[in-house]
Amino acid sequence: MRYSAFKILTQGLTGNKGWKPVWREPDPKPEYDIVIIGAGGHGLATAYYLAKEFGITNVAVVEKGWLGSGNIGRNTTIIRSNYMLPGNEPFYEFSMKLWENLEQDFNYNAMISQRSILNLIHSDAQRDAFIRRGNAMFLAGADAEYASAEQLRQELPFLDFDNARFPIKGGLYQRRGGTVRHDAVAWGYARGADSRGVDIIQNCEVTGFDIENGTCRGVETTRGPIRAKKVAVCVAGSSGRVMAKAGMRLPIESHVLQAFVTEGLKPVIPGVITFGAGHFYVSQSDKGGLVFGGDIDGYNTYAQRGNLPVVEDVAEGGMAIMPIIGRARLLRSWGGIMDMSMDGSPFIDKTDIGGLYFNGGWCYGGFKATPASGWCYAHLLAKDTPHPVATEMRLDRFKRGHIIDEKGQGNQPNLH
Amino acid sequence: MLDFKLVSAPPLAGYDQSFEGVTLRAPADLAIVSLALPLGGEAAAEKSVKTAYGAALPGIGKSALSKDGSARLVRLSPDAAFVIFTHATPDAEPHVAKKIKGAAYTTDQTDVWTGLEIAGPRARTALERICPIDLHPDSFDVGDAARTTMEHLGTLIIRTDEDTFLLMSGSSSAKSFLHAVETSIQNTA
Amino acid sequence: MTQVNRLTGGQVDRSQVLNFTFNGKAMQGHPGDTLASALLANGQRLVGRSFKYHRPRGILTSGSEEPNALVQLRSGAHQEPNTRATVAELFDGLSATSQNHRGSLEHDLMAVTDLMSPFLSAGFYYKTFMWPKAFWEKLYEPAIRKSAGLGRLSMQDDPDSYDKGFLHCDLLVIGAGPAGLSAALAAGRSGARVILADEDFAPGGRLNAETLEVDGMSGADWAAAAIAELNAMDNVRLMTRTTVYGAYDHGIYGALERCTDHLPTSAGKPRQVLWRIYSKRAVLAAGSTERPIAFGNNDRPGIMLAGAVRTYVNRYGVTPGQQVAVFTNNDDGWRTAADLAAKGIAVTNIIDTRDAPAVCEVPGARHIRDAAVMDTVGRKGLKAVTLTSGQVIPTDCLAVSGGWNPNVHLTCHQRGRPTWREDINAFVPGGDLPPGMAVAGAANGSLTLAAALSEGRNVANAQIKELGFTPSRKPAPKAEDEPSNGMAIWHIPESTKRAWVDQQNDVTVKDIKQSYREGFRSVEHLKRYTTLGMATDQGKTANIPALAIMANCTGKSLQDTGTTIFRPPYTPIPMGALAGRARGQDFRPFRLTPSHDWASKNGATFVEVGNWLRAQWFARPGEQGWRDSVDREALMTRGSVGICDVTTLGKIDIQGKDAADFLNVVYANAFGKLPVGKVRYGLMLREDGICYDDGTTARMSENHFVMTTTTANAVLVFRRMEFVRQCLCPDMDVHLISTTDGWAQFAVAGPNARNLLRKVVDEAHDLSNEGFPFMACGEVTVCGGTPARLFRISFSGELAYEVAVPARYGNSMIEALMKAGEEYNAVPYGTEALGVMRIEKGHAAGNELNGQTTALNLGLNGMVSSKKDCIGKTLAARPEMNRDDAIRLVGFRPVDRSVKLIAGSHFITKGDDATMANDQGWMTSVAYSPSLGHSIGLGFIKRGHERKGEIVRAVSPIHETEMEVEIVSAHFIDPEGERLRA
Amino acid sequence: MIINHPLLGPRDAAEFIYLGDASLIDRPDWQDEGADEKFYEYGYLRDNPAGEHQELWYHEQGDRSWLVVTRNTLTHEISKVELARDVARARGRSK
Repeated sequence: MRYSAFKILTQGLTGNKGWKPVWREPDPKPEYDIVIIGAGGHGLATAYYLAKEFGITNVAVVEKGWLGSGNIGRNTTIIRSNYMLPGNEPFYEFSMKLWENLEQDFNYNAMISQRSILNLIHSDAQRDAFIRRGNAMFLAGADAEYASAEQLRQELPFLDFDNARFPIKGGLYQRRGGTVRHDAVAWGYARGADSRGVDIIQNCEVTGFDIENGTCRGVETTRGPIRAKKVAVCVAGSSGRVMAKAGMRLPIESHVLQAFVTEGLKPVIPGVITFGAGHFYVSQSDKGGLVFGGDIDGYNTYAQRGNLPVVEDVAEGGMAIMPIIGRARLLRSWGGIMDMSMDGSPFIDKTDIGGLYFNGGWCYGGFKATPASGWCYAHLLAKDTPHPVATEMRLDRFKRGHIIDEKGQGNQPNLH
Repeated sequence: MLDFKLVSAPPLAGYDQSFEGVTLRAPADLAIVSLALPLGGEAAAEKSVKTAYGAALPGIGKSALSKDGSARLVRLSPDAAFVIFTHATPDAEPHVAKKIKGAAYTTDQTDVWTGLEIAGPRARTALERICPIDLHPDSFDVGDAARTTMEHLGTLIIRTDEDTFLLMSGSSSAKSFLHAVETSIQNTA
Repeated sequence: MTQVNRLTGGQVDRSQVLNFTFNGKAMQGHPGDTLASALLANGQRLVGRSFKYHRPRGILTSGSEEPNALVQLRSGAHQEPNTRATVAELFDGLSATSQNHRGSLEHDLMAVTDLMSPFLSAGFYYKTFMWPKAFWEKLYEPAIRKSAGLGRLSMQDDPDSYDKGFLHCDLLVIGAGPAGLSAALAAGRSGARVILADEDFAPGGRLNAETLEVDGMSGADWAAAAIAELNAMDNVRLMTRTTVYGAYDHGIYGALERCTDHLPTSAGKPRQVLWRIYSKRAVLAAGSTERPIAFGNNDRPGIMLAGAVRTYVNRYGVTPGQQVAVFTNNDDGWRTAADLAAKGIAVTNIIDTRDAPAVCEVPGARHIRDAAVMDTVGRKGLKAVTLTSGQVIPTDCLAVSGGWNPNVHLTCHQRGRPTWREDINAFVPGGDLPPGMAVAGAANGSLTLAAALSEGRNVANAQIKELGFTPSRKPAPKAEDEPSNGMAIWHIPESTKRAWVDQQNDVTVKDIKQSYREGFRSVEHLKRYTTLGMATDQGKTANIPALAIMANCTGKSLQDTGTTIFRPPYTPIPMGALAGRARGQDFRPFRLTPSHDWASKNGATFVEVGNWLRAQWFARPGEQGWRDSVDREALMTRGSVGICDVTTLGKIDIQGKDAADFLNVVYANAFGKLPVGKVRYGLMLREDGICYDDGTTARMSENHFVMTTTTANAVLVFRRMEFVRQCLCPDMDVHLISTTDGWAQFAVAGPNARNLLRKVVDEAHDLSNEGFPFMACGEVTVCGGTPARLFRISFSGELAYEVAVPARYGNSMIEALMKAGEEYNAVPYGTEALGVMRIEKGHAAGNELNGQTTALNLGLNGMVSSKKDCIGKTLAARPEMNRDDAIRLVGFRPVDRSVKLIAGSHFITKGDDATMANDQGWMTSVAYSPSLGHSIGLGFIKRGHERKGEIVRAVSPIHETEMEVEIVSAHFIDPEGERLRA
Repeated sequence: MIINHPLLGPRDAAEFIYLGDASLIDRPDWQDEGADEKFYEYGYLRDNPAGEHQELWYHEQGDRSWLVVTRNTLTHEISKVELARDVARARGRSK
């Protein structure tokens, strides 16, 4: 069913009774060309692009819970391509361009809103680093803009310019950055993949891999074994758990990132703003809630919940840059599990086990990567060569000494 | 040669304020010397300390007064302790090193710290606002000591009497520390 | 007399009148009122507008679960959006306004959306607004954003202050209703340290709202007696107006105490205190929440929960209506009828869905059994209800009871899942409670008063017994078990009109059914697709009925349908409270250097360096801008002598027999053979082979070293060294202690540095080049006997020393140095001139040691000793970190010397396009060199060491500019280092 | 969270800094055969278990001791807290 304003009109006049299920609820077939593990954003995008761009539709996406229950369902909805390093920036800019055409591509309004992202600058050294970054973005074909403190005072007068402990000395804008209605991305991809014949199988947990002589032949699931020519793991947040079933150790730790939303408010802030001298970033949803977050809790965990010190640290960051929000109330907090990698950058790669592919290590930046991750993973699965913008996202890069460390924090995942 | 005597000016020197139910002051000439017990030489060091001060090094998280009451020994960890005493001149470290006959590694910590003594029946109520340590006498008795963090500042707290606490925090952030403690007193008044 | 609905009785103080306004209209109430009770007393039924359809709304509940009666409280900077009138205490002068309408509350222009509702069903926005593409951001979205949201922030800084605190207890009792009071009494009597917290300003919970008796007294009187007993116990802390909002790991609970919200002003005191409560055990006695029944147009002002109606009558002495009808599926609804009738309020009809006899006698009321309400009339205030039979009943207040939901929220904050109990048609706490927590009373599904009282006592006793306390033998208070039977009925299927489930977010039964039809069937899909339960009330009254309706569609049981995850906070918490004092200048502490006061008096401009404030430059009269000052400071230092406070560098005292071996592990270069009295530059790597920190370490005696670290890494280096000491080399005799704050340290640099110091350092100490050569160190005395440390080290490249005195002498020391330097025109210099001089010398600093660069990149690979292991050695040897085309640190100068270089520009080989593939490196640091008279830079460029003399492009597209630069040695000044050895 | 320090008793985890898997104690010898591979695994690969995890915490705002905490990554339950120095010695580390 193609969605349109006309459709809404005709349905509205007939009691909205003709809407059809957005996806089927198929039983698993005994065998597929490709089984994707994980019906999160990346897994669904992979299935969508496999079908649409590479013509491979004999695909199942198996999901232990409900589709979209991964980090696509619990992030802070930000899209941006303001990376710096050659291993990253072209990939994220590719992702941004896919975002810009996504809604028309999959006929679903994911409310992609390029309202801008602003990184505040609080010191000269930070300015130097952001100028380096902004210029790298230009070299990769992205957009960036340096804003002086005076310009920001005009544009965002509610920020604390006069009494801040760490004064605002400028900012780096990416005007094309912004937010997307995160759940809708999962639904749009699911609908697009499903309509092209992909089986999305919810409540189907993978319990093991069928590996013979170093080659993966399929998966064991709670709904029976499924054979596959290729198995594509795409379970960021649970990568350690799932890959352990294949006997693999990863350069990844699992950490919790908390996110927060306030009660609905009339418009307060225009785009995404990040604090450069503390842990706080914020945007405002179309419903009016201030959606914000900060740093990860910092300890290994698979529990999707965090603790108070980080909650308070994030609120402190918020009050530090915008004391106008003191009387806005925090409505809800939640936690998502992040694949924190050893250099802060992800992996889209084959593994040493034949037929077994891995996509993960997205740290807290997986949402914005969703379209490119899906496309590049589909490319790798279809052609067995990495997509040109994802050539560095390899599992063996640490052994080779090719580190993609945007923040310069080294092999300690909780610092990225 | 320049004819110029250096003047000692610790950050909170002379601070002494009374609030309702609580007093706050910066003790004058608070000298602090750290002791590090050599690996393998712990027993010898402890013995030497006992001889020098007439009191045994207390257990971790405890403090003890020297026999003459002039110095407080605070055990911070298995191999580290502080000697806290009143001493005006900048030779606290050699003074202690000599006293214990070099049986432990000593480092002058006097100027690393700033001290504030908070006393009075409302002291605990005020500290509730910044101190994560349980100060109920059942769990933090007279003589007990703990390092923790208060308003983003590392702090050593010692209960020196029923209603008296010695707080020590970094000297470079002394003003912020004083502000934190004063605010707690005012907010609970 | 404005209070047309005020009754006698209740717990309000009629001796005092409180004046307040709603939408500017003057009204009156009494102490003990909430804004909601006072509004009802004044006959104000219409209070707000709903989120999506702008439906007129009134007051549904009497507690924190309220979805409808949200107001903007107070005005100006104190304006507080989305405040529930049902929990806002009335104070004299209170002003409240309704929110989310265009035009007046009565005539909201946005109400047109209600007429368009067929086209605005669940998820409609995902299916449209996509064409033309640009219109989403330019037209649709701005319009949606403008109409979305509820209340408005003042957009002014929050004028109130907030505080935080820490509390410890054996037993935390959450909720001071019958179960909580009974629990606290039991635990308190045993001597345990107890904290009893309740969100209400009057403890007692539903005892204040009911006419039930306890121990032969009225419930409210018994509660008052219990509170008096608890207040008399030293070991019990009773906290009212305190919401325990979250259950965190290991018995830590978050709580918000509202200290001044019930007062006209905060009067300088914190408005709220955010407590972190450390409990050994907890009893959750959070009670239960009544749920509505969904029927056509069930959202009209005047339709209320039956328990709330009873609360207004019994506790506040206010009647919500003059002609009340009750609609119930359970016995509890009958209590409302009975209580109202007893107060002389006309209860005309009791409509019970059950085909069962009357639960009790209600004078004047007609009992309609096996019946249901299916529609209502009265857009801005209820006028009548229509039953499924077609019968129309005129009424101005419909009291609805759909049964009670235990408040299980906190039991689920650690991913616990509630269990469905068929006998009471409700979810109760599951078996997976947060460790240390037990549940008592209605929160546990024990919905009668007698059960709550005895369970509170028993659960508390069991909890404290585990802690070693002996429970008191005193029995639980006595009460009757009131009737509490009910039937499961969630919505009235005969209703053809929209029936609201989530009133605030305007989610109706139809939306849930559509969600089912479109495949959004899991509870999480339902929530996300329809926005059910995502409003400010978090679906406290809406979620369970909605799940039940979905379960009806899918045919699954409620247990299998499950709930969405309950997340903290229980009720919303102001951001200001979560931040506490940490805002504005108090966001983080200040660290001040020992010469801060002197610097302030001598023209310094300060800059934040981490938490430190450092002098950035010292302006002199007549200077036109910072560059003038910085140029002068650098030139005069190089020309004669300058003084800089370098106290902020980390200082670590290292002692022990194995100290030298220890340094060999943490530093890349060797320290074993460093002679006593000498300093060595040291480079530290991370284990992954990247450069971490650099500094100098001085050997003061055989077993005593003094290390300096960079300002930024002082704490991190100390931590890492403790890791090496304790975890990697546990048997080394080495001890670390920070002395950063203990020493005031000054760099004295320039050709006259020795001459100056000669006047300060006591004569007994030899300062000659032979007696105290480059890289010497030692203990000295200054100014006639003050102990000091002297290091002959140089960051500026000049003849230079660093002299350290105990910090208390620091402010005095800089005066001494300046006085001694008068004859040499000594200048103080700040971090800017420091930076200029280090760039002139090609020293790496934070911009180069940025965590991404290796010793090879920095040209320091010769420092990594081949003879010993060190942290980072092996991984630094990985092939791709040692490629021939690796970036190298070199100097740059503009081909056109008048051009200013730009830090962060990227290098492109001449003739190549400026693309990422052609990126050769970047400019890390730039400065104007007053000595050379032009801009200079440091930067990393591929094969830089082999490319000296090459001209490359330095592009900065963000500035829309580029320039040609020449690759040169990073040592712009005195490349042979003759000056510093002079 | 609360870490029950073996010497100081229960302390808020906010006083501590987290490092990671306690296998970081087992630093390879640089002169071992295959030291490159061993350091790669030491530096980069983690078990990252969903369940019991031995991990290093540093009592920065306390006594500066490194601890090995055994904690369940699914429930956060802490079952054991040891001084890292003792653990290191037990695992054969010395100087």
